[in-house]
Amino acid sequence: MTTAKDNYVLDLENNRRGYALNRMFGSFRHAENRDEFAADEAAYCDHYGLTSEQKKVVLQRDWIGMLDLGASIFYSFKLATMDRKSMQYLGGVFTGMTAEQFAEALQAGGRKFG
Amino acid sequence: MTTAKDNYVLDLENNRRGYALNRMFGSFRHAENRDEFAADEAAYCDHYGLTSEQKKVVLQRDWIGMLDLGASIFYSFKLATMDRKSMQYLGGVFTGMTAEQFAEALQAGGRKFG
Amino acid sequence: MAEVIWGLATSHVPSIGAAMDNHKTGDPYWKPLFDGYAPAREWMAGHKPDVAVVVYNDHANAVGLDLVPTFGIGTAEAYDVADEGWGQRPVPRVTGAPELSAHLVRELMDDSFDIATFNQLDVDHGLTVPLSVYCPDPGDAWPCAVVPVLVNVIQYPQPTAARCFALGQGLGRAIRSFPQDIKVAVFGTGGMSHQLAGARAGLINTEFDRMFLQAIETEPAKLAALTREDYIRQAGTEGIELIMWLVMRGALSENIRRIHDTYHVPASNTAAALALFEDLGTVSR
Amino acid sequence: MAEVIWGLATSHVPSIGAAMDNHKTGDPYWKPLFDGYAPAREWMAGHKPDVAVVVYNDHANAVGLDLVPTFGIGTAEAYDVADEGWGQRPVPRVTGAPELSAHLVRELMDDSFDIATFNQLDVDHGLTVPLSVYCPDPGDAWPCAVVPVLVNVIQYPQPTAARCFALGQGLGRAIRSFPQDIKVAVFGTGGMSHQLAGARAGLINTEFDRMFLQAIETEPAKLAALTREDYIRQAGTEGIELIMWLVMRGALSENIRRIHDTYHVPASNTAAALALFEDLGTVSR
Ligand SMILES: [Fe+3]
Ligand SMILES: [Fe+3]
Repeated sequence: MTTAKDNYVLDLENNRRGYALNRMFGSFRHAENRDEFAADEAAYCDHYGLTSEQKKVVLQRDWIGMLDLGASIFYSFKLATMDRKSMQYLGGVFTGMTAEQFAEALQAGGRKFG
Repeated sequence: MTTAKDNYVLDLENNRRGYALNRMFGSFRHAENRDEFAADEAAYCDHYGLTSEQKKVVLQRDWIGMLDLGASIFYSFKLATMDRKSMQYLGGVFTGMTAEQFAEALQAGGRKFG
Repeated sequence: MAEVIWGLATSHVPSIGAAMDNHKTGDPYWKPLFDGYAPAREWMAGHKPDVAVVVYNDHANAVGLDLVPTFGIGTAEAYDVADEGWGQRPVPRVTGAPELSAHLVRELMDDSFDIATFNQLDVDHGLTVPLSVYCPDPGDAWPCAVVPVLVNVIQYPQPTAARCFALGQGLGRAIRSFPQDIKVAVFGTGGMSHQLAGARAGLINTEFDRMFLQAIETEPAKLAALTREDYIRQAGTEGIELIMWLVMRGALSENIRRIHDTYHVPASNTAAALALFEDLGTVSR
Repeated sequence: MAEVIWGLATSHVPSIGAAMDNHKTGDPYWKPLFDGYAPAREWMAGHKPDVAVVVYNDHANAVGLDLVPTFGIGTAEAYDVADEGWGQRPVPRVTGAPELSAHLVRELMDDSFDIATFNQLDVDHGLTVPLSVYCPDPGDAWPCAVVPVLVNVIQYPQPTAARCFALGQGLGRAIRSFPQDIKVAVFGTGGMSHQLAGARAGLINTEFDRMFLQAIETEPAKLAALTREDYIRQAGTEGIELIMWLVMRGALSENIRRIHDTYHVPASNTAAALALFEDLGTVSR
C-alpha cells in the first residue's frame, strides 16, 4: 500500500489522466449501471476504457492508488457508497487509521496541521 | 401556413419552450435515433415529451411552426437533413419562395433589408 | 424593484440533511449543531423571502468532468432533486424563478461575467441542505422559489476568491435592478475547513474558520485577497468551498447586521458553521 | 516565450468544407471563393505556426442546450471530428496542445475571465472548416496542434462584442506569457452577414460586411461598441458570429499588417470572407 500525498487537487492534467476512471465512477449515478458493475467489475472497467493500472486499483479497492491515478474523491466516493463504506472509512484509509479512530479524531476537534 | 417572424432569437424563454423539441432534434446526432424516429415519428415525439402542438408541426413539417414553438434552426435543420432538405429549401419556406428562387436571390447578392 | 433582505452562509454537508431526513437531530452527535441553528431559523421564519438565490457547487451529480463551467445560473422552471446514490432526499422539488434567472444572466453578462446557463439541472445536497437549514419542515413545497448559482470548486483552477466576491457584487446589483417588488435572500454555501482525501484528510483549522467567520462580515476584501493555494493549505482541499460565501457577501450591501452565527465540529468530516446577516440596504430606512 | 505570429479571420460555412471534401473547388459556384483564398494560403504556408488557437462556436453538435457556457477552452490531448448528420468530414483528427490549454485557462481565470473547460469535445465544421481554409490538403495530420476556444453565439444573451474583444486581449497576454518558444496563430471564425431562419432569411448586408472587414484592422474598438441587437439587425441572427473575429483581433498586438483579404457572396446562405493579418509584435524587430 502506498502512502497518500498530503493533498489531491484535480487539476486539468489529473482530469485527463483520471478521465476514464472518473467517467466510470460518474456512471454509478444510475442504479442500472451499479448493478452492471456489480455483476462483472472487470468487464465494466474494460468497457469504460480504464488502463490496466486503473482497473487494478479499482478491483483491489486501493483507494489511495485511485487518487494517484487521477480519481476525484467525489467520484471514487460513489464506489465507496456502493461498497457501503463511509467517508470516515476512506479518511482512515488515507491516514492509516480505522474508520473509528478517524471519526474519533474528528470528534476530538479534527486533525491539525502546520 | 403562418408567416414567419422577421427574426428568431433563441433566448432563455424560447429555450425553455422549445426544450423537448430541440432535445429531440439533438438526438438525431446518432444514426440509431434517426432510424428509430423514421420507424415511428409520432411515438418518438411522445417519447421526448413534445406537446401536441410541437408534435403536430414536426409531423406536418411545418418549419415555421417549429420556430414559433421554440425550435432553434440549428436543431430543426437536423430534421431537414434527414429529409434531405437543404438550408436553401428552408430559406424558401421561411420567405415564401422555392428553394431555387431562394438560392437565386443569394446568388444575386442576397436579400437586402432596412 | 427587488431587494436583498438577508444573506445566509452555511455549510452544506450531506449528513446534515441526512440527520434531518432520518429524524436524528436530537441525537447527542447532532443536537449541538441544530441547537446552534435555532435562533437563525426563528429569525428567518419571520423574514421570508420570495426567492432564494443559492450559491453552491455540484458534487459529481449534475455536472460531469467533460464540461466544467466556472460560474453557472439555473434558468429552469423547476429543478429535480438529484439521486446521489442513496435515492433522492425526501424533500420537495425545487421551484425556479425563470424570469429573475433570465434577468440575472443578462445583467451579469452585460457586466462582464461569463455565465453558463443551466437550462436543465438536478440539484444535489449542495443546494438542498442549505434550504433545509433555512426551512427544516417544508411540507409539500419549499417556502420560496430558487435561483441556483453554481460555482466550480472541484476542478483546479477554481475562480479566485476575488472573482467570487466581484461576482457577488454584480449579483447584488443585478438583483436590485429586477423590476418586480420581491424580497430576495442570498445563500453562500459550503465549508468551513475540511479535507476528504489524502494524508491531510480530517483537517480542521478552527483558527482560520473563526477568523473567516468574523471577517466575512467586517473585512470581506481581506478574504477575497487570499489565493486558491491559501484556501487549500489553510482550509483544506474542500475548504476552498468558502469562496462561495464571498459571492453571498458581495451581493449584500455595506450596511449589514449580524443576526446570529454558530460553529460546530464536526459534521462528518467537516467544520460546520452558519452565519446570518440582515441587509439594511444602501439607504437608511 | 510564445509569440502570436498571425491572425486569420474566416467564415466557417459547412458547404465550404464540403466543396473541398467533394473536390468541387473548381466549379463555377466555388471557384471565385477559393481563388480569393489563394494568396493568403500561400503566405500562411510560408509562416507555419506550432499551434492554432481557433475561436469558434459549436452548432448543436457537441454542446447541447442543457448547459450553455459563454466561453470555453478545450483542454484535451485530441479532438474527434463530429458527425453532423452526414458522417464525419474526411479530415484528420485534431491534435490538442494540453499544456498550452492549461496555461491559457489558468491565466485567463486569474485575469477575471470565467472560462468553462471542455475536457472532452468533438469539433464540428466551426473549427474544421477554418483549418481547411488554412490547410486544404493536410494528408494524414493537420500541420499544427490546436486549442479550441468556444464562444456561445447561439443562445441569447451572447457575450457582448466588447467582452469578446477583452477576452481576445486577455488571450493574447496569456499566449505571450507561455514559457515555451512556440509560434501561435489565432483564428477568429464565423460570419459574415447571414440569417438562416425567419422572414429575413437570406439577408446579406454587404455595406456592413465591408465596413467590418476594414474596421477589424483599424478600428476594432468601434466594432466592440456595437450591441448584440446591432449585430443581429445589421448582420443577421447568425451574423452575430462576427463577435468571434473580435476575440482574434484582441489577441493580436497593435502592430499588425494586412496580408490579404477576400469577400464573396454567397457561400450557401452566407457572405463569406477571409482576412489575414501578420502580427509584427509589440516591439519593432
Ligand atoms: Fe460541498
Ligand atoms: Fe457558425
